[in-house]
Amino acid sequence: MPIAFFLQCDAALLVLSVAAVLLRGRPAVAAIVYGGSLALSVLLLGGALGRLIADGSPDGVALPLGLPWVGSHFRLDALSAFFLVVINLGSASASLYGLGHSRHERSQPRVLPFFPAFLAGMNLVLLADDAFTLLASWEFMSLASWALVMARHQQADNARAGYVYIVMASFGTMALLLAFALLAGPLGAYMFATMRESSVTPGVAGLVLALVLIGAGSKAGLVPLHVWLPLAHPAAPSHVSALMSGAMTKVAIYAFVRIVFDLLGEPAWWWSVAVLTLGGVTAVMGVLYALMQHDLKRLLAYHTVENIGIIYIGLGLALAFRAFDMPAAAALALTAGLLHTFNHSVFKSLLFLGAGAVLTATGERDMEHLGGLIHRMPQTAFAFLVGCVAISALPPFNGFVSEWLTFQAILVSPQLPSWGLKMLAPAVGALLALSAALAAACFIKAFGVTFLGRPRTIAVERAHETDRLSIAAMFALAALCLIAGILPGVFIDTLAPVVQTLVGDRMPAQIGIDWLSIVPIAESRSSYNGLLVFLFIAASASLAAVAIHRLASDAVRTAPPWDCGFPDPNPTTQYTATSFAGPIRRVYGAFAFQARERVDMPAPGELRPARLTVEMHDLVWEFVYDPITRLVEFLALKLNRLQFLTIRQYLSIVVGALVLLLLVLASWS
Amino acid sequence: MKGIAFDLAHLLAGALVLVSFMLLYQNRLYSLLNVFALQAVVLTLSVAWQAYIQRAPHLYITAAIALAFKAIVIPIALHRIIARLGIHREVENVVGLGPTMIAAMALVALSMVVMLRVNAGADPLAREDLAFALSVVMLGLLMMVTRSNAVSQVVGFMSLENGLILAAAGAKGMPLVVEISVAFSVLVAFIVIGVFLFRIRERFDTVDIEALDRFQGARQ
Amino acid sequence: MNALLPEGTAAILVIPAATAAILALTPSYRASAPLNVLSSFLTFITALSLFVRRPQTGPFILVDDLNIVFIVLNTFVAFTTSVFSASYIAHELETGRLTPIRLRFYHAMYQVLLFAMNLALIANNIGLMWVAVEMATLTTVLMVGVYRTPEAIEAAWKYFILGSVGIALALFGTILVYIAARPTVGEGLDGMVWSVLVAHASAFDPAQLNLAFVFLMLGYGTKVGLAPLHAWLPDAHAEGPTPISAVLSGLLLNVALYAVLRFKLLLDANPGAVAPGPLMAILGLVSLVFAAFMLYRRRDIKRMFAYSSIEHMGIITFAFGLGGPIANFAGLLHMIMHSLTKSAIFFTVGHIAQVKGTQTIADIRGLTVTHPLLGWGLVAGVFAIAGLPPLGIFTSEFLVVSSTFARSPLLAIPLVAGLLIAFGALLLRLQGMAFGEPSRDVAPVKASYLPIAAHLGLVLMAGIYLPAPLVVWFQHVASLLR
Amino acid sequence: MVVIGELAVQIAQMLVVLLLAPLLIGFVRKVKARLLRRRGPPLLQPYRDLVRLARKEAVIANSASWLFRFVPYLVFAATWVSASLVPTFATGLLYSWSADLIAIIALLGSARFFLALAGMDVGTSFGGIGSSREAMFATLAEPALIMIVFTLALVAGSTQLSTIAAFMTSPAAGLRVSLGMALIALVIVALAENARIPVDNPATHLELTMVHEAMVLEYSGRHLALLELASWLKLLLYVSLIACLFAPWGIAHEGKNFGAQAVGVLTYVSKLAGAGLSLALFETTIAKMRVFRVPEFVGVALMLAFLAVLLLFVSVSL
Repeated sequence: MPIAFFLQCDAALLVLSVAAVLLRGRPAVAAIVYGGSLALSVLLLGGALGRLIADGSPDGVALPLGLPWVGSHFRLDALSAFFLVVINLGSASASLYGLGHSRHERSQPRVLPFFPAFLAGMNLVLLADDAFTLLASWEFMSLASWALVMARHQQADNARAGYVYIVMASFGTMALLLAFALLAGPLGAYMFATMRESSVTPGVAGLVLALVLIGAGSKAGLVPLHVWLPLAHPAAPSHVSALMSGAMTKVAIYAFVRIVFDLLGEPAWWWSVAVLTLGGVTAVMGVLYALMQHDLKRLLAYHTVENIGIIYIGLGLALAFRAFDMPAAAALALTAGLLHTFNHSVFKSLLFLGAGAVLTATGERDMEHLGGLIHRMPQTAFAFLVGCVAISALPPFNGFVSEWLTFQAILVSPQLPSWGLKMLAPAVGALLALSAALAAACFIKAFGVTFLGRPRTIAVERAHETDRLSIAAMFALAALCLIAGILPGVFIDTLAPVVQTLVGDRMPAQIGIDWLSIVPIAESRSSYNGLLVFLFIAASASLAAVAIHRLASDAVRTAPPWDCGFPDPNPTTQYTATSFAGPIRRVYGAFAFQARERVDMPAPGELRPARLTVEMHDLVWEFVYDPITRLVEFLALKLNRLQFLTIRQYLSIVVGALVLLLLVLASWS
Repeated sequence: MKGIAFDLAHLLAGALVLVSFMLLYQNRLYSLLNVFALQAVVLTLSVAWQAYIQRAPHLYITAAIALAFKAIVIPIALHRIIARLGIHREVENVVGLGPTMIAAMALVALSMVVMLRVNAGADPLAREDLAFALSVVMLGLLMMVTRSNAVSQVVGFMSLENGLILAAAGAKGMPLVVEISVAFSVLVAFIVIGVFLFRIRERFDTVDIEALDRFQGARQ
Repeated sequence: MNALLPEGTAAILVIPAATAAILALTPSYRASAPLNVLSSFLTFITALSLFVRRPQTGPFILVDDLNIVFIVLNTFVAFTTSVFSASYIAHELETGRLTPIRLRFYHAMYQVLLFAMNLALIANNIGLMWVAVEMATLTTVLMVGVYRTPEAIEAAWKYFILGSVGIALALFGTILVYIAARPTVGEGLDGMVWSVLVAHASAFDPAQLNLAFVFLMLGYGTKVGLAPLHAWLPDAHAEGPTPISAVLSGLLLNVALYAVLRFKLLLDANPGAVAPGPLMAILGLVSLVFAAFMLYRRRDIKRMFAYSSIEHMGIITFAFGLGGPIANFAGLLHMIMHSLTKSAIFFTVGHIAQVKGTQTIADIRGLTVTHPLLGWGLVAGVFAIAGLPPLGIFTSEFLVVSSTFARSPLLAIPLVAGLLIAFGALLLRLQGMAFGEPSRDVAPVKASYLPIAAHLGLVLMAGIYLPAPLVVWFQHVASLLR
Repeated sequence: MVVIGELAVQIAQMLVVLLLAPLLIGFVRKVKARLLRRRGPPLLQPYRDLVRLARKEAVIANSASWLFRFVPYLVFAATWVSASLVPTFATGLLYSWSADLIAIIALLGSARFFLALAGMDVGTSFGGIGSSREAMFATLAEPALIMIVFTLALVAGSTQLSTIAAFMTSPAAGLRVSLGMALIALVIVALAENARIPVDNPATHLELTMVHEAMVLEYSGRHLALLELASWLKLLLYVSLIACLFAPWGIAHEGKNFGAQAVGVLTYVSKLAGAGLSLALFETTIAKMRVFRVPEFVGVALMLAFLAVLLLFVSVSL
């Protein structure tokens, strides 16, 4: 597929959003918009896949748009193709879900126009080949998603979320702009092609890296720039949340990879230190935040932060290996990072769609009001369960594969000559393992409290299974989770051209290996075969089942729960999300959130109830953002006095300025 | 002829600066107006002298305007305004007299320094003239800033303008001086009318004291 | 006559002047509004004709690549504003805020203002330019005070006093320029003809030029609204009728800036003189940062956008002060985009204030719910002014910021900080006004969406696609500006 | 022919672990009873329990979902597969490459994941207690395990169990501080993971202290049987893991003749006996901890394992 095809698809998406405005109020508009976006995303997905597999040489096109004397350049290479696949997979499933969802919610005047625009924006970022085009589409993407976040603007929280989001977004854009300014130089060579040729001094390169970490990191949700993410992602309609978490954060990853691996030239070793540290901290902090949530969608949003951290760990390792010229290892690490990018977009979209189904069915996002949904919405529950297992990095699903690869990459790190990295890599590995374990705990909580147990509110008892199309979208993603988990070799080989272009080497071809197992470095060193593990488990489980049902009894009797002899019919006696996370809060919360528990135990004979209060602090807000806002407010207040001076005072300012300038002039030369 | 021409022009310009100092020194409104009228007369003389030595008849017009307008019409108008609006008669300084004088000295010194940096290539007459003109301008500004009384601020503005006219007249063969002086007289007239119309009793700052109190709050 | 007033330019001066006279005599205000629109339109057309038939340079009139941009922009915005003003004024009459007699005065003054601004733009004679600017000041003072409310009168008064002092300083600067020029150019008219001056500028006495520029910068800078000389601007915008706010922000500030640019060129031509760039850059940055902070505590919607004008004039002045092909190009583009956007915003705001019966931001809520067109118009306008793509200002800010950071990173820090702070303030207020639970309306209004649409459409187009000839033109002008 | 042989070994392995697991638990119980001067149940009691449980009808709480009935088979299968991938009496298992040590840990992780879900399925407070505490312990135990794997992998240059075992028997292994720490960490983790004293008491149903038992509280009949067997398999797995990693002596290597295999089996059984004995001794001499002391206990393991990794870079083999 030539690049023109992709651009035409994006143009069609923009047309679609205009049409959504013109046709507003018509009953059919939702179907048109979502159907159109579905078709276009599928087309884009197919085209990108074709490019990725056929490994066509990159081709570009320049349109006389944007910056006059530069024009706006577009280019499609393996990297863009891969990320196009990721994005459009997400958008296709989101559109499908939206198509189904529009039956529940007919008129979405504040969603429909911006949905295709958002898709177009993301696609354009991936195709852009000069700084201006990239930043313009980047900011356009942010704007469209902001509008979607503000779709339910009547709730004050959403408005606040939207505000924080757009301010952080423009902050990030500004950082990226500065980074590009450094790369382009004073003559304004904004084209990526020229940036690739030109080289910058190490100091400048370091500055660029820092700026890119801020710019792309604020969009991706690196701690401490993540604060907008858990506010904004849940505020949007669920399929948009899926897109924002599943796709938009990946666009940010793309920007990072494009600039740091492609444009910036040879890395210095300490870059990887920065990236690895940020990644590790982000992974653990993200999942710890998530554990403290009982809003389902916010929990998922915080898990996005965690997974972004994991991805950055992979990228950081790749940088380290590249800095010391170990292309094979770099290829392994980069493959791990990119594969996790793909995996995360799949299962995070799935999870958000599931949460959306729950939200539509019950009108509840708060897990404390849910429970027992597995009986009311079995299919959603099943799909969501698959997502939970996958994101918890458990075999035989896809999440495990990418984390396993990351571990393998870490196990190569002792060959690095730098002692700092020798020590840092295992530490980061520990953080990665910790975050994986915590994620498992968190999703036991998420699934257990939401879908298992007994219903906690009437709303849940009235809930019913969501529509077919949404189910279809979820199951497609769930199937993908399993396939990517048991046939990872295929995906690794698909990634080969991308990795090849970026670090100059690729992982050994996996398809040829017998039994379709994956071998990152050498057979004797490590190997994993998801397919076989899956078959083994299936086989032995069914074997056990058959054996027992045949040889022993298969009689079943249902009865009230035993519960140590004191069953309590009241559903509020179940473990809640908060109580489930209690022990973990006691272990980790003390240092992560300065969590303090206060037990107020009345004296014997007193009638008031005992009370346990927990207070937690979001340190990032308190130590980074509050001071900044306070400073701005303070200065604004102080300067505001200048609004109330009398004319005479204003005149004296003018005279003062005049005298000052005259003095300067008098003391000149 | 050259010598006397130069000296007389110099003398008149210097006199203008002196009168500006006198203006700053006044603390009675009526006397302030009288002094201002005096300054206008001096200005008229110096412009007329310039017209004579530059052989530039149109400058006589400017001189005439200055005389008629600034030395006669405006002071009378202001007298009436003071009487009509019952503005109390003494000028209250924001800054004490002493500091004002010191500031005035400093400003004059500054304008001298600035002007003398101008290389001597420029013809000395213009140069000296300009130095005095700048001083007058600065003193006028100083007056507007240090006096918190509408009329005295108007006077300050007008003496500033006197400085400008002086400079314009001193600039040999400068075109459009008449037009400019006319335009300026219009400006001044506007201000005076404004003072009268809007009943600006005390200060430029407000049209009406109560009004000011009322929307300090809304003024955000 | 011909040497004095070449034919092409005669029209753009004569039409407004004549119309002003007619309007002053027309008693019926029904006729006057359309007449106002008509003559503004004709002026715009004649201004366009300057592209094809460029009059030769005379002692008083100069039309070159630089000021054609200004003239065309000026007349165009004046035209669209007159269209907006028609519908705006009609509503003001219904509500009785304006009486027919004042309206007569208003329309006449509108044309006089147009005349004065055009004159200032095409004047080749710096004295003439000064007279024109002074005239424009006086007219706008009268128009700001047209409502006769205490607030309006006080605002007008403030504007008047500060403006007069600024004008006076500018005049002193002008005289100084003449004196500096006299030894080389000789006495008489030539000593004030800009084209002659710039030709000989290299031979002038640098010290006098420096001194002159100080006065001119402060004098005309007051009119540009640069901090700390800005004090008149917010109140004048807030209290006057909204069309005038639009004209002030969209045009008058540009005219003053144009004057500053002319003298900047004069100094640039002289090797001995201090480079005017740094002074402009510093004043620009100060205005930008200061205005950004001032945006936060505004309660009056028009005053807020007035401060945003200060901010953007700061950016433009900074860009021109920075100099160089990219920055100058960005400055020009930014100036045009700002004029179009800000006037469009004021059009929207004018109608919003009429609908809600207040200018207090806190009382304006949920516009996108009750008035989709006005609400989303405001959103689009603020996005444009905040420099978000795909709207034009993004392009110029992209160029300014990137070239600044690449050339002198330290200057970029306050620049970026100011931009972000202003962005935060604008979006904060915007969200409050455009979204949330709507507040009640007081009066229905027959808004004229055409000017808004036209301006924002142009801004959008500029953000996506700039026609090649225009770009070449701008690059040429940018090279003129050093 | 070779493949047949390896296949035979693999199948033998799977059966061996399946058969020996109850025996090990029976042995531990017996020894503990003896140490307490009781006669204790017969050695084969666990087999009888299994059969009896399997014969009973399963009673399922009426608020339970399909997951509740599905979990026991899954848990059992996962545990069994992972147990059968750990070399017991012979390395070079046919399918050992299908999952390395990390994958085995992850498999156990999935088993735990589903067991915890099952604990929450019925919607009783006790199930919740068990699941949340199990999850909390796991968050410390799993990183510790991964760190142990790092230590071994960095020493042996592989995460493949057979390779590591082979390396450990070779003289290159030597005696290292890191390995010692890793061993201690692994033992602690094993105690925690298998719900042994001092972390949990398999023999009690005292509500406030139980963890593992709380999760399976609602289970009965064949489901309970499977879960019990799974937990016994897990114990065996850990024992054989420790054995093949830190005491790989006598283990039969690839392509060895039948004799070697026989020796391997014998040594393996004796290792099991030793492990059971020491476990029993340990459990009788120590008291159970309060629940919130456990994190500190397991945290020690994590710390040790991490130190072990770092020390690898500074310490040379003695």
